[in-house]
Amino acid sequence: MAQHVVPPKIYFAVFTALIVLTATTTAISFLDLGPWNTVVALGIAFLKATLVALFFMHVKYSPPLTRIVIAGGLFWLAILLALTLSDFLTRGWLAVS
Amino acid sequence: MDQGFPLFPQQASSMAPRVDNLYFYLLAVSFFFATLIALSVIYFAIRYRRRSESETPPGVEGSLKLEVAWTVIPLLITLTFFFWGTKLFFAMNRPPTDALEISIVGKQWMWKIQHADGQREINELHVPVGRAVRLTMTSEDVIHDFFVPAFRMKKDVVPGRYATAWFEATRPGRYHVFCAQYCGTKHSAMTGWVEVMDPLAFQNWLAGGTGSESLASAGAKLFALHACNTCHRPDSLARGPNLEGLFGKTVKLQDGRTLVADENYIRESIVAPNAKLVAGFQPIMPTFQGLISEEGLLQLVAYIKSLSKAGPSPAGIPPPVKESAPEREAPK
Amino acid sequence: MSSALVAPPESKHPVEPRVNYLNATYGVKSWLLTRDHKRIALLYLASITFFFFLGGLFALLIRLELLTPAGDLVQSQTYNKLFTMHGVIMVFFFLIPSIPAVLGNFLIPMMIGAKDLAFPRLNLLSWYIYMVGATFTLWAVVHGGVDTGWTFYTPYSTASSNTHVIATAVGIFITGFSSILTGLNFIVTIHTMRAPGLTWFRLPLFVWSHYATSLIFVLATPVIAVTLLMVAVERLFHLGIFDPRLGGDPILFQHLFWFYSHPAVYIMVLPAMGVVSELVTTFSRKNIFGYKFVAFASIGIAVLGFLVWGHHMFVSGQSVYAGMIFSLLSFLVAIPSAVKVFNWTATMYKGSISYRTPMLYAFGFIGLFTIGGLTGLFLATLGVDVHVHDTYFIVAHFHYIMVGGAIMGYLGGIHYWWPKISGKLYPEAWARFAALVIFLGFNLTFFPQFILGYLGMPRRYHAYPPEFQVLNVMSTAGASILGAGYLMPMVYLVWSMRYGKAAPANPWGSTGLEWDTPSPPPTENFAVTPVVTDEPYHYSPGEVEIVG
Amino acid sequence: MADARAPAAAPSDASVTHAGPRDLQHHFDTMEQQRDASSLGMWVFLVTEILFFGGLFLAYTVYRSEYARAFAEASRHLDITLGTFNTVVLIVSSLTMALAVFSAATGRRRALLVLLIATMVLGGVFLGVKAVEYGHKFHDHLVPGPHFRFPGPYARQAEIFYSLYFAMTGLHAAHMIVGIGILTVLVLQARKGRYGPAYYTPVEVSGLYWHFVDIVWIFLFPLLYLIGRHIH
Repeated sequence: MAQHVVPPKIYFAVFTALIVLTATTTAISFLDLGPWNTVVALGIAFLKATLVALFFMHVKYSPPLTRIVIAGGLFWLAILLALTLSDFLTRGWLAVS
Repeated sequence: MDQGFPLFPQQASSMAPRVDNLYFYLLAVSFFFATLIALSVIYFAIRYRRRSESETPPGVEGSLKLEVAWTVIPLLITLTFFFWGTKLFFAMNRPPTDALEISIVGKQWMWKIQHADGQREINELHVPVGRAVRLTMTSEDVIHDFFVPAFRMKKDVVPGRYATAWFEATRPGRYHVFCAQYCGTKHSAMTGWVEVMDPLAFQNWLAGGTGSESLASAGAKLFALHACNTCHRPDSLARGPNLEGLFGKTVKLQDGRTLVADENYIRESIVAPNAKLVAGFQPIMPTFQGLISEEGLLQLVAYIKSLSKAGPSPAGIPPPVKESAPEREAPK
Repeated sequence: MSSALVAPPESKHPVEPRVNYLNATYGVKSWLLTRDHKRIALLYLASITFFFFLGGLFALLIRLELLTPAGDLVQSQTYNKLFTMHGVIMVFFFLIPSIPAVLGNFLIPMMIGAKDLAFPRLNLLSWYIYMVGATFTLWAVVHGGVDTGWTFYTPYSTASSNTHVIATAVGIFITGFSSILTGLNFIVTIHTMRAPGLTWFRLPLFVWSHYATSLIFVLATPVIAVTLLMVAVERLFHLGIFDPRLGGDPILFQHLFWFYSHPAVYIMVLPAMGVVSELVTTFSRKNIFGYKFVAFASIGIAVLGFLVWGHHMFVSGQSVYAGMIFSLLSFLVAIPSAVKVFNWTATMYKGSISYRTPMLYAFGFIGLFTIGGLTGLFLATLGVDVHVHDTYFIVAHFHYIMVGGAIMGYLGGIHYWWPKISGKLYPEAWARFAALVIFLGFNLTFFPQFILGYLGMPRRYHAYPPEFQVLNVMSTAGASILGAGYLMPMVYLVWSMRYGKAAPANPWGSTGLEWDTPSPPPTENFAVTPVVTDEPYHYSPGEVEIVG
Repeated sequence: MADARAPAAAPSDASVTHAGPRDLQHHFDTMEQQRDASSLGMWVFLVTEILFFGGLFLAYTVYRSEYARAFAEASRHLDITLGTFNTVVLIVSSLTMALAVFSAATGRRRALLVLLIATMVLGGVFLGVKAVEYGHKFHDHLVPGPHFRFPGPYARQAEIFYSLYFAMTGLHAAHMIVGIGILTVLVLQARKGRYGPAYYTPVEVSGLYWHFVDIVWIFLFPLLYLIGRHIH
C-alpha cells in the first residue's frame, strides 16, 4: 500500500480542485436556494473529503480492507443519525405523544 | 390488599388483562424453549458422558437445514410478539376522546394532581371506576415517571413538555403509584395512591372538594393577569394569533412547516414563543419562562382548549364538563 | 489445528524450571513496563479482580438494605450512591474489560500463532489509561461518590445532582480509551498477524467473538466518550444541550447514551460466548456444530446490536413509531444469540462430555443465558415493556445475562486456561463445589426479582411497600451465598499458584494453537511460527460426517 | 484481505528475531506486515474519531432540524472571511503534509524537513485565526454562560448553537494541537535522518491523522459558517 509513491503533480491538481470547491461553496452559500443550500454545501464538502481521502490519504492505492474500514465508519455514523432522527422526526405524527 | 405476599399484580384497569394475556403467551413460549434446551443439554450430558479418556466421538460438521430451521422459526415466533405488542402499544398511546381530563405535575419527590373541576391533591388521585381518564403530565425539574402497576400503565414525565397517558379503572380500590424514573434523593418516597371509587362516591367526593374554581376559569384569570388579551384578541387590533378554536387546528409556521396545535404546542408557545413562530406574525411575544408555574401553564392550556371546544363562551365561565352516564362497561 | 511443529513430549512434570514469561525477568519494573501481552493480561487480571470485589461489596450493601421495606440501614442519599457505584464499577471497570483484557490479551496472539499483539506499547498504554480512569472514579467514590445511577440521565446529572458527577464522568471517559486501544489492537492483530495457513475459517471461535467485540469497542465507545464530555461541559458551564430549561432535549442524551450502552452489553456477553464455544468443543471432544453459523452469529450480534438501543426508551417520550422500529430490530438481534445456543447444544450430540469445572460453567452459561435472552424478548415486546420498564424485572434480566452469562463464561475461561496462564493445576473438587454454590446462589438471588418486577417494584428504590418483603429477603439470602461462592475461586486459584500441581502443556487434550506451547509459555510464545494445516476443532481423525 | 504474507514455506526471517532491518519490531515477520499493521491501526483509530465527532454532529443535526431559523440567525454572527481563510489554510497544510510523505518516500530529507515545518506553521496559523475568532465571540458576549447576550428573539436557541459551535471547533482545535505535537516529534526524528525510503511509516501514518483533521474541518466549515448566509 505505501509502496505506491504518488507523483506531486497529482497532489497539486487535487489541491487546486479543493481550493476551487471551497470558493464555490462559499459563493453559493450567498444565493437563496431554499432547502437546496444545505444539500449543495454538504455535497461539496463530501466531494472535497473524498478527494482528500483518495489522493492525499492514498486510499486509491490502498488494499480493499482500508476502503471497507472507512465505509464501516461512515455507515455507523449513518446508523446513529438515521435511527435517532427517526425518533425526532416522527414525534408529532401520532396525535398525542 | 396486604394479605400474605402476592405473586401477581392485581388487574384493575381495562388494559391489565390484555397485557397479562400477552405476558402469559410470552411466558409459555419461553418456558417451552427453555425446557427444550435444558432437557436436551441434560440428556446429551448424561447419554454421551465421557466414559474413557481415549474415546474419540465422530466429527459432525453441521446441517444447513437445521440452521435455517432454528433461525426462521424463532424469527416467525418473535414476529408474533412484535405485532401483538405493537397493537397493545398503540392502544396505550391513543386515549379515548371522551376521557376525564386530569393534569399531574411531578416535582422533586411529590405528585401534584389537578382535576378539571379544580380539585387539587398531593400524591392522591381519586377517579371514578369504568370511566377513561386521560393524564396530561409534566415535571418541574427532572425526569419522573408515573407508574401504576395495577393498571399496567407507565409514562416518563419529562420536564419541558407534556406526556400523556390514559387508563380506565375497572375495579374500585386503592392502588400504588410509584415514580419509576430515578429522580434523586427521595426517589423511593415519591409514591402515592390511586383511589378508584364508584361513580356516585366520586361525585360526592368531587362536590365535597375545596370548591375552588375549575382549571379553565383559573386559566382565564391568568390570561387576564398577564395581559395576554392585549395581543391575543378576536378583533382587528390583534398582534398575536387568535386563540379561539386554536386547539386541534393545523397551524402554518413562518418557516413553512405545518403542525396540529396540541397541548405541547400551546405550552411551548408560552414558554418559548419564537421556537414555532406562526406565519404572518412578528416575533414580538416575550417569553414567560419562569414567570408562570407549571400549574399555571396547565390552567392556561385548559383555558385555551376550553375556547375551542364550545365556541366563544364569555371568558371565566367554563362550559359544563360533559357528564356521560358511567354505565358498567365490561372490561375490554 | 495441531501444527507441523512437533509439540514437546507430553511430560507430566517438566524437569528443570524452563525460562517462561513469568520468570524471564524479575522486579516491579519488569512488570510495570512490560510489553508482553501475557504479563499485561495479568496486570489487568489483578486490577479487575480488585474492582469486582469492590463492586460486589456495594451489591451486598444494597441487598442488606433491601432486607427490610423501610430504608433503615443507610440514608436514601447513601443508598443512591451505592447502586450508582455498584453499576459504574461493575459495568465499566469489571465486565467490559474482564474477558477481552485478560483472556483476550493472553490468548489471541497465541491462538493465531503470533509472538505478540500488533501494538505492544499501545497495549501497555491501554492498561495505564484504565488505571488513570479508575483513579478518577475511586477519587469520586472516596470523596462521597455519585448518585445519578450508572446511566447519568439528564437533567438530573447535569442540573440537579450535587455529587461528583464530573470526576466520575471523566474517569469513565478516560477508561473508554483503554477499551478503544484494546479493540484496535485485536482488529489489527487478527487481520495482519495470523500464522501462515491460518485462514479466517480456521480461526478458533474465541478469536471470532473477540473480533466482533473489538468492532463494538471501536465503533461504540467513542460515542459514550463524547456524551460524557458533553455532560461534564454542560454541568461546568450550565449549557443547555440536554437541559430543557435552556432549550435542550434530555431524550437526545438518552439516544447518545444508549447508542453505546446497548452494544456495551454485547461487549460483555460476546467474549463469554467465545469462551463457551471453546469449552463446549474441548469437553465434548467434538468439533463445533455449524462453525460458520456460530462465527457469523458473533458478527451478526455485533452489527445488529447497534440498531436496537431504542428499546430502553419505549416509555421515555420517544415517538411511538421509533418505538416500533426499535422493537422490530430488537427481535432480529435475539436470533443470532438463539442460533449460538442451539449450536452449542447440537455440539454435545454424540460427544464425549466430561464434567470438569470449565464445562460446569459452560452448562451454567447456556442455562442462565437462555433465561436472560428469553426475558429480553419480553422487554422488546412493546406492550409488556411499558409495564416492566424500570422495575426489578429489568434488573433480573440484565443480571441473568451479565452475571449468569458473562461472569460464568469468565470463570469458566479462567479455570480452563489457568494451567496455561500459571503453569499450575487448580484443585478440581473445590472448583466444582464453588461452581455449584455460585449457580445456586445466583438463581436464589435473581429469580425472585422477575416476580418482584412484574409485581411492579421499581428499580433503585431505597424503601418499598411491605408486600414485597418476602421476595426481597429471598434475594438477599441468595446474594450472600453468591458472594461466598465468588470468594472460593479467589482463594484456591491463588493457593494453586504456590501449591498447585505442575500443569502439562495440554491438560485437556484441546486442539487450540495455544496448547502447543509449554505451560506457562515462553515470552516469544512460539520458537518457530507454526504453520496451520488443519480445520479448527478437529478432534476426530476420520472424515467429517455431514448430518441431515 | 490485506494478509498477503510471506509464503508459508519461508518462515526464515520470522525465526531470526532482531537481524532484520533496524526498524522491524520483533513481533513482525516482514517490514510490509509492520507497515500494513500501522496504517490499518491508524485507519481504525480514524473510524473511532468519526464516531467521536459523530456524537456532536448528531446533536447539531437534531437541534438544527428543530431550531432552523434560530441557527441560521446565530450563524450569521460568525466571521465568514476568517472561516474561509482557515479552510484554505488547512487545505494548504494538507498539501504540504502530502508532499512531506512524498519527500520521505523518495529520500528527499531536506524537503521532508521543510514541508513538515511548513505544515506545523500552517497549523499554528489556523489555531491563531481560531483564537482571534474566539476573542471576537468573547467580546460580542456570544460565549454561552451567564454573560451570553444575543439580540432578537432567539436568545435561547442561539445559546445552544454557540454551545455546539464551541464544542465542535474546540474539539477540532484540540485535535489540531495534538497533530502539531506529533509533527514536532517527526521534525526532531527527521533532523536525525531517521526516515528514508526504507522506513517512513510514522510520517505516513501521521499524514493520515492530519488529513483526517482537515476533513473534519471541511465538514465543520459549511455546517457552522455557511447555513445562515442566504437568509436576509
